[in-house]
Amino acid sequence: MSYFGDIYKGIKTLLTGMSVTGKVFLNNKNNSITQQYPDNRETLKMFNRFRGEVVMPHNEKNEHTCTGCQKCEIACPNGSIEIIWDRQIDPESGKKKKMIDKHIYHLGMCTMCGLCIEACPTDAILWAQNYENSVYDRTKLTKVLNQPGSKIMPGVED
Amino acid sequence: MDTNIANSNLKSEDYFINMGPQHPATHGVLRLLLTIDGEIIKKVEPDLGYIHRSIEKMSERDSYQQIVHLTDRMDYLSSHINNEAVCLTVENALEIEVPERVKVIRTIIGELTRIASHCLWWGVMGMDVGALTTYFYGFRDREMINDIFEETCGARLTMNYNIPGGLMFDIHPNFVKRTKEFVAHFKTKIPEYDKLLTGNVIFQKRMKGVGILSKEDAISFGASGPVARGSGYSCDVRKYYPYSALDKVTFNEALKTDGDSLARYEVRIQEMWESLSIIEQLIDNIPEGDYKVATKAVIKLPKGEFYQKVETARGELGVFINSTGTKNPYRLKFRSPGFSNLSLLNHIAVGGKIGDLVASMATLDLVIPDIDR
Amino acid sequence: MILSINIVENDIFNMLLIAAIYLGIFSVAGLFLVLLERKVAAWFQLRLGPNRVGPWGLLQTMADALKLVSKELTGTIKADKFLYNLAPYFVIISSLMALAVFPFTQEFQAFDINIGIFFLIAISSIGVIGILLGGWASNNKFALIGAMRSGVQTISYELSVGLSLVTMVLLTGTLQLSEIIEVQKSGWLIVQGHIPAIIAFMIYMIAGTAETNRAPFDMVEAESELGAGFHTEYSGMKFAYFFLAEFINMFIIAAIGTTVFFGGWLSPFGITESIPWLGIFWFLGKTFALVFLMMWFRWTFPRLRVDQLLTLEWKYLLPLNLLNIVLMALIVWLGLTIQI
Amino acid sequence: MTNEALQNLINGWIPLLEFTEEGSQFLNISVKPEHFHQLMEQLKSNSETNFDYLFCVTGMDWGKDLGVIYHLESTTHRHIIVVKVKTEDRENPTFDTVSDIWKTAEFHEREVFDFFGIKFNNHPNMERLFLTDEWEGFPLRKDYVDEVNMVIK
Repeated sequence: MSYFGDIYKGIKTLLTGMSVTGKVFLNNKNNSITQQYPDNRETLKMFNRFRGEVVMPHNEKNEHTCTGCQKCEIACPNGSIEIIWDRQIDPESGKKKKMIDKHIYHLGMCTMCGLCIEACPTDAILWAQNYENSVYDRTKLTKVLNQPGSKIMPGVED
Repeated sequence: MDTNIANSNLKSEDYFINMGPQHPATHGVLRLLLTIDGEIIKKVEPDLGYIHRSIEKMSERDSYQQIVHLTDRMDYLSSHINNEAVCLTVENALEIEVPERVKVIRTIIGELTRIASHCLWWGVMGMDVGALTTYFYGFRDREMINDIFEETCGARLTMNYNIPGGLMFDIHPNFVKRTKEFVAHFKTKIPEYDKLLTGNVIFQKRMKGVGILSKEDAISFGASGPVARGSGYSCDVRKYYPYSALDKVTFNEALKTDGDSLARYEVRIQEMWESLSIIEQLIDNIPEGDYKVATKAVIKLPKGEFYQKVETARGELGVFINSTGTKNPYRLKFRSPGFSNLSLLNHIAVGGKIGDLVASMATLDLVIPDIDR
Repeated sequence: MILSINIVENDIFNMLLIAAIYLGIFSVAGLFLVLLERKVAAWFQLRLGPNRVGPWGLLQTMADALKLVSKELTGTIKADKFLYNLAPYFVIISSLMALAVFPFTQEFQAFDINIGIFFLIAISSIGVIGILLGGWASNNKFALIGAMRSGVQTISYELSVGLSLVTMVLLTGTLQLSEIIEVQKSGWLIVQGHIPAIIAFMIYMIAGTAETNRAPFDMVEAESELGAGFHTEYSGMKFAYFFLAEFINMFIIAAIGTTVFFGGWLSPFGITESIPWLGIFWFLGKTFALVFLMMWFRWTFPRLRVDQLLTLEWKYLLPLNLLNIVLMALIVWLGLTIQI
Repeated sequence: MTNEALQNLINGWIPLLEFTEEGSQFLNISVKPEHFHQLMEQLKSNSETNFDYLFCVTGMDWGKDLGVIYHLESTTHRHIIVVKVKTEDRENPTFDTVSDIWKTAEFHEREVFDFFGIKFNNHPNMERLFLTDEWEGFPLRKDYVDEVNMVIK
């Protein structure tokens, strides 16, 4: 008799499983979990802390807060950041001061660990919430973060 | 009938099959050299190294802050717990006491990571035995956790939220609310998992009595995590060597004694419930305070050897650091759970069918970068 | 063999014309079934399914077909070329042949033979030879295992398909499909035969799903075990034939089920009896309901293991089927059928 | 069992054992390669120690010496011990295998062989595990050089 009992129980479990998928099927309009990328580019907002790429914010006078201390370069585990700097005369104080020439960021090598941003004493670099980083040419992934002609914001010291 | 063939003069040859490194059931780049006789497995020989990045060697040149982000890439499904392991080792070596807030947050995120990992495992488990829909249901729930992570840590998978001495930044204001939402949501979903897959007669037949691992063998093979607990070997690091805030919570260690694939499966389902209960105990009681203690910019560990065990979603992860007092470890070894668990695959798969191999491999829950490191 | 074509007169040109129409309709139907499967799967799986090509993604499978046609045909060097190329045609032709005998409406039936059911059972088991050939000839170990599993599976489940249909033939007393439908004017067979008919229908659906090598009986392909099974080494149009054949076979199994159990083109309670051409909608509607049931199976259940597959057939389905025939014979003999 | 008790117990078994707890949270035992297998067998079989769980096998290159560190735990007594074995022979370092005592050692010893070139006697399958068979050198040794792929900071 357990033979027929097994068949009955077996069919019952199968129907239970079908009821689960069946419910999802009937509600398919409401509970689709996929995103319609790239159609939803306008509405797709990343969270504020999302690590897209490292950027250096500039103010309207084309000034940044990077002092060229190279702490981010040292903190980076895989050499994604290179800073080219030299000592120039600071127009305000008239003293020689370390200034960045180029803050080079290799997005292609970056693992988005966030150690550089943790290490930065002046908050000169930040995360951008940009998620479309694919390019056709690898060299485009090497970026210079400071804008041409930019200089350090007055009063920022490390 | 077998004996007849063996005694006759018929010549038979072993049939070799290369399963992987590109195979749907090996979840990555694991290569298995199978010796089969018809459908029956005679020998399984894993061939590793397709994704070996030599994290141990890289760690010897990195600073202790930098090592943490490498561990994200080992067992990427429990990246937070891996981070935590390294941070705990460094903190213990430096004798830093992290704030209570850090401990609680680490534990909550660690348990969320465990649930996320088990969700993915459950989906893939179903897919390996042929029920493709489970994959999406598992991902639906995992996605909620990933959103919580993304909001707080900034990344969904390789979070790198821990630093030696605490956390990189404080939790997001929405963290508690979202986590509670998830817990409420997920409590209705685990019964659905059971209805869809666990109770299913085909699934039961596929798993019961398949890939049997005795308790003695589990210990001898160095199994840990749900694999060992499915064989009745009580080995939860969270119970025996509690770390972070795990000594403040009460939970049961999921334990089954059958040692077959179904037991390992049920242990993981049970673990999801236990993780939910741990989160519920902690989420309302996150103490106020700092989210990190100040450490020196260049961390130098004292001379000596340091070992730290943690329980990842796959089992016992060990971090062994041999320091000579410099800013880099002299030698760093990760005892990864997947590596030991893989070594018993041959033992449990021999004598079964190809389908059994796939099913028992799924219950081992292998993550290949964890094995290859 | 009696050859009767109802629609047009019997000459070579017309036969070719009918063949062309059938081929055309069913390639499109196959493509539509592929689309339906993808949509249904998506709705089961919290997704939206194809929705980019054409309105609601209707042209998606057309695009896929174009892609497959224009793809390079690859294969292994050591394959047995003749058998390797023959195999897909075997599969697709055998499944298209089966379509000829279905009565879509009272008028619309290409080929009404008096052994219709017998013909269908015979034809539907020829396809496995193509699968065996394909798996064997492509000189691939996974393909060979898949092909061997297919042989085991089809030989076993043919019995259940056949026997469950034979159970219903006890009620109808004829093998001719048009007459089977005539009989059902006094109640669909699943109502006429009540308990044994329902059991026969359940067995038929299980065995039919297995016969088409679909999940949960997709041992032949078994993605997580064998990669792609017997068609591992096929690409382009040759793969498309296998793919299309699977869907047409699914349609055939559902169509047989409709004809034998659910009254074919007959409308429920004879509500549209006065408009005969509406029969095709009833027929297709019922068929797609059964197709949907098979899809529902596929997207819910895990796969059986190869030995459990045989256990299910030989220890459960076959004995039940034989008992069921006896039961049905008793019911017919004692006149306990339900006639409306 | 406490570390002292363990030390007192084990000390009588084998000559020339060195015990230390310095710079480690566990009791460390250094053993000569010729007594190594005997010690390990006793650690597992003795009912008072019963170290049945070998959870970590670490290959080490101390600069001059090559060696292996075994972390052992007892699942019944829940105590942990560390066994170290080392040799100065860098050309052909060889120890006895413990894969006959703990099955997990089979894989872990292959890993050690792969990265440190330490061979294990009586090992059932002493081959490279991660690297290809034709790989030259042993990458985790301190004197390993690969000018192309290794970036030294």
